[in-house]
Amino acid sequence: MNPGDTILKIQDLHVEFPINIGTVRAVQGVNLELKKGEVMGLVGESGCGKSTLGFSILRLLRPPGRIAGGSIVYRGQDIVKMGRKDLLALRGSKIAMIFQDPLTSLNPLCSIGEHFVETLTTHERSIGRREALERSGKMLESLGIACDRLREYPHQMSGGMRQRIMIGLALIMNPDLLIADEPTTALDVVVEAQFLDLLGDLKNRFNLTIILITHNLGNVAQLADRITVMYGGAMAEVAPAGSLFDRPLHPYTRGLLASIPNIKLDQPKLMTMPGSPPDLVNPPGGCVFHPRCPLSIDLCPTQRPPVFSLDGHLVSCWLYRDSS
Amino acid sequence: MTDNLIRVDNLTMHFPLTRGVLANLFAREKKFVRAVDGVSFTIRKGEVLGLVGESGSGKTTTGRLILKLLEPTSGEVFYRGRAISSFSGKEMEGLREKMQVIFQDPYASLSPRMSIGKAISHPLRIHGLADGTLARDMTLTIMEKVGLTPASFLYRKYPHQVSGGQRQRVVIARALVTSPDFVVADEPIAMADVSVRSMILELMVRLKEEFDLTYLFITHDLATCKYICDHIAIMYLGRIVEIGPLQEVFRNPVHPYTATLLDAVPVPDPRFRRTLPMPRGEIPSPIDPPPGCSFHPRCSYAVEACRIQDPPLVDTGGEHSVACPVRTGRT
Amino acid sequence: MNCSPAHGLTRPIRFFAGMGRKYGVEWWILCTGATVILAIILMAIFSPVIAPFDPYLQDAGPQLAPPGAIHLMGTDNLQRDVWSRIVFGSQTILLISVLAAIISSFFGILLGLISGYAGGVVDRSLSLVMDAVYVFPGLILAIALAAMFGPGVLNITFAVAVIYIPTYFRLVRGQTLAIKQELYVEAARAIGATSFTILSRYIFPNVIATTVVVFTLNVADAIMIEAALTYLGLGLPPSIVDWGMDLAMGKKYLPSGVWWLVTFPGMMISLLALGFTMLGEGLAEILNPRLLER
Amino acid sequence: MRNLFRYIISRTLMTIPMVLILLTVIFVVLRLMPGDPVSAMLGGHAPEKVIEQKREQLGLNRPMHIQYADYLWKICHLDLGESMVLQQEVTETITEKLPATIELTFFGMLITLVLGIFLGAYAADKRRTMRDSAIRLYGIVVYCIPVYWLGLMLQLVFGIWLDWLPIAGRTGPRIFPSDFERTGFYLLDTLLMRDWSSFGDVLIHLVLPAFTLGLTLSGIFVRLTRANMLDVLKADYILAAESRGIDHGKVVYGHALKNAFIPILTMMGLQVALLMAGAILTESTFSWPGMGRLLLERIYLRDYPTIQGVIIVFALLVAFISLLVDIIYAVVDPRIRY
Repeated sequence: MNPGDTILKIQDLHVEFPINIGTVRAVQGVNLELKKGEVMGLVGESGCGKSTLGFSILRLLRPPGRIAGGSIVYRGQDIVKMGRKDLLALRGSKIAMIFQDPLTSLNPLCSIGEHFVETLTTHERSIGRREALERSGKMLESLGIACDRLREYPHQMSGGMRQRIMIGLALIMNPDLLIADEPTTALDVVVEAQFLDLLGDLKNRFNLTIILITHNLGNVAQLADRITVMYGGAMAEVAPAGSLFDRPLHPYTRGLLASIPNIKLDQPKLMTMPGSPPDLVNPPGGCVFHPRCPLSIDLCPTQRPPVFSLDGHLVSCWLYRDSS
Repeated sequence: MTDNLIRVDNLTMHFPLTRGVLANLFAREKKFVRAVDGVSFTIRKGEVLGLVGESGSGKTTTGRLILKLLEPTSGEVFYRGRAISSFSGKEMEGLREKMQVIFQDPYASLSPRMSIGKAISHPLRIHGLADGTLARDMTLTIMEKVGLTPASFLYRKYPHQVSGGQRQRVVIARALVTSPDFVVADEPIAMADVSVRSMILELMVRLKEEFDLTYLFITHDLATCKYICDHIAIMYLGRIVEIGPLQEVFRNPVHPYTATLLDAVPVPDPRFRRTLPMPRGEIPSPIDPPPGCSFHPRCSYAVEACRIQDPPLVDTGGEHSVACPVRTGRT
Repeated sequence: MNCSPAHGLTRPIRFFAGMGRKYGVEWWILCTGATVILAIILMAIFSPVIAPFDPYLQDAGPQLAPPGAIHLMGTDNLQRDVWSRIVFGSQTILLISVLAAIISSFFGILLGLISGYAGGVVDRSLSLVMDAVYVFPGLILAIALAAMFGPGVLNITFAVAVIYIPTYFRLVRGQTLAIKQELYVEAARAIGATSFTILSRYIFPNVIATTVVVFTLNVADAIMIEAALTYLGLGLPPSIVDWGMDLAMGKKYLPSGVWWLVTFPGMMISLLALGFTMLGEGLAEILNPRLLER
Repeated sequence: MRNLFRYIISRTLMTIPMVLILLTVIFVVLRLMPGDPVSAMLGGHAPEKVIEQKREQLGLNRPMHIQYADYLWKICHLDLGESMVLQQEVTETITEKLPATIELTFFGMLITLVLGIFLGAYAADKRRTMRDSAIRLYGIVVYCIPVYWLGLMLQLVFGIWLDWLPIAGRTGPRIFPSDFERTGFYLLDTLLMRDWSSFGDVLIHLVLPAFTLGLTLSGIFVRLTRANMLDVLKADYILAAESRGIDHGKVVYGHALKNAFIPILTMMGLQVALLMAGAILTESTFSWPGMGRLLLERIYLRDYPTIQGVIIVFALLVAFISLLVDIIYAVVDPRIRY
């Protein structure tokens, strides 16, 4: 597969969580296309469905969550319809994932080595324990961790080191897609910067395609090639990184960008966005953002906006109905 | 120096390391967590000092020491020139009226079984400032001021029935209801959602003017400081490594750690992608901090002397002080 | 009132259905438990009305008659009506188990709050003693106490109450310690609240919710312990009607195939304990503060 | 390994104050509580002189602190005194009865653990389904069935109506334990002697009591395991393991159960009390010649030294088991060791 080919295509994905008082519509009709070798930033506030989207790619939704419709096609195979065996073979070996909190993502009762051995032997039946440990040791050393730490347990490691172990576990099978769910939220600023540097470096070394899920626009600006902004379970805007920050089209993206502090620029004052994120059990009709939108028109409360394509941006907003 | 509202002098907090009874019996020497290690600064009336550091730097402990929620191992806090330790019980009660706090997690800082109105008016009742309908009216007024509207509707609600942003407003209202003049804000926006953060920040700036407040603004996020702080102090392993006017420190960071921290802040703009590599490693444990300058194992400027000598905080002019003999040319 | 009767009826129905939707299965568990308890409480209150015979009457019918039309649950070796004894027996067990739970919760909560909040030497020594008693089999302690005190309603109540004090103590102490660390208690100190205010306005209301759950589960436990003691022949004089004693009596006739003497008293003990357990299980879920966030 | 060793030593030392407190509680309950053991022992209407004589004989008229010191001193020497009713050393009586109780509780616990942990883990994995609800209901109902009543009902059904299993004792009338008795654990003894007919007889006598005890206690373990498994299944490392392609069954019954086992183990230490209470009641129901039955018999006979001895042995057992649990805990959890 050449760089630039589509590796993952998500079409009209719907994810629901039925709970006692109703159904949480966590993801409502998201379309996404991922090209080989790119870093896609998936940003939004908590509860916007970005993590749910990430988890549904590997069908890791916690019950009672379920994929209610749509398809996720990875290299020609629809993951939504995939059998259990194929799915297990896919997880960790073709598509890998790292999580928000590296401390809780490692089993406290297993040594680091056991984590690696288990992963390796799951996907390669023929591999022996010694060979598995050898390969794990090499992986750790390439991440800047001494290989004798394989014998240690998660609680003996620092936060940054645990996150590097998580990434080592994710990359040990040489996957081509990495989903990173808020990988730096639990880390301090300096360690966060170290980790983002490492991720950029590994992307080149392992020829990775990355989905970087985060609420921190600063993180995606540092690493992403393209950025998807999500709001209330729906996709608001997709654009190349530079162009999104330069010329955001969706009113939500604009509001978001104007409300976050930027240390390098001289903004005299931050913008504020009125209201609070929508209730996804009873989402507002039409465009989910319309109750908070300063530019809302009469069409917004009634009809859900389709995706308009404009200067390389995909934007889901009625304001652009005539421009595309 | 009568315009100094708060002065902190050589404040130190060493927590004894708690272990099982038996472990303590066997241990040869007692170990301490050096959370705060000789911190000094002043905050003038009407000023905002930003206390910046990573987790484990001792910034939160410093805030608690100033509020006397913790008893310091040594050192002293002065309020309007008077040592807090010399306050009598009665005077301390009066001081609690004047010094307030806003914690990071608004959900955790409100009792789940106390209504919002009760929570906000509680300080009034505790200090005997108001009671009955007067307390209620004062509470409703402050609720309107912090944007908790409609106030009479929200008065009876419980913390879990309102949104995260509103909860932080409740905490702010409770802190301001006794008309204090000094507020410690401990990461007040860290838990909030991106779109709510700027709202809370703006509210805090507005209230500062309206109530003539002085803040100690504790944060790990340098970018936020820009919008609210006049001075900032950078903490590393329980010590202040650099302190000065915000613009001065931002434009001319002298201490290598400050420079690292400034560079590490992720900028929401791809035009400012970071190019310099970050120093390796993480903050060491505050139980056995490195000798000398605690940053030396990670510092690219470190010389032999850094391993031995505790670097003092030296004034480099313009109220800007730095604890790095190498970079200030005093080795 | 100008509400129509129909309106008055639909409101509770809507309330029940609404709670059912909100809390799911837990709500129905709670309702079942409450219904069972209510039924047995009514049985205890209206015993003289419900019971067809005097529970002590020795020639109510033939000896060891199986259940039939006149004697719903048969008769025992002394020709007494089993159903009537079941009805009157509910008074004894309810009185003893609820009273015991009230006594032990009072002392347990008080000591737990003091110990958890005060800390230091008081806390450490009190915890050591309470922990030791907690891990020691309560039944053995109750047997020893009941044997020492001799038979009597108050004696057995006290014997049962003593063994549950550590349960409340541990719970309340643990909760107090946890809540003491909560940010809202620190916030209360920052606004100048005194220790007493913190204990009464901030800690106690948050502790009591969990205690309610434990109380109902504890009553269920006390029911089984009370019946166990009387089953073993300890605690109550034979002049009192009691399910546990009836069970012990029935045990003697079991080898000859007399099943009704053991089945019915045992079933009632289980049912009553089940009622309180279900109530507790339901409450645990519904009072769970994690659910408040929704 | 050195850390583990150090932990075990220090934990063993921690048992001493616990045993001391337990012994003190027993002393207080038996000697300081209202009610005079001697007059209780003699039936309440013995002449003053006889009571006084008895008190002297038991050393009950000495000052309390001397009695207390004497009490502890004797326990240290494993001297539990002499029975008042039968001319026998209490220690001897107890050594005779203890294996029966241990045999019963061991198999009861085994049944409980297998049933409770498996059903609990399964229910947690299938949470919010009908199967989960059924298992939860089982847990609640079984918890509320008093062990003695379950014993009686099982006797009725399997012993009397179906006549499949014996309902009383450890052996049948034609078996003489003295033929094979060595350790007192009959199942082990018959196995060692390869006395298969006796082995079968001992086994069928064990079935009903062990199941009675095991079933009633399984309820609490179902609930415990389910609750802890639910917590563990929420943990990120479960999701992380699944994200690496590890089979769901292996994740649930390997990773999750191993972690859930730690709090279950702690609770198990605390549930020892329940186990022993259950054993006493089961022994009484099934005429099982163990410690519980001994205790009750001697209470009716008011054999004061034996009652005290039995309670002391139960206290020591409790302390020993909680020590054992904590040591297993340290072996399983690396976080304790360091």
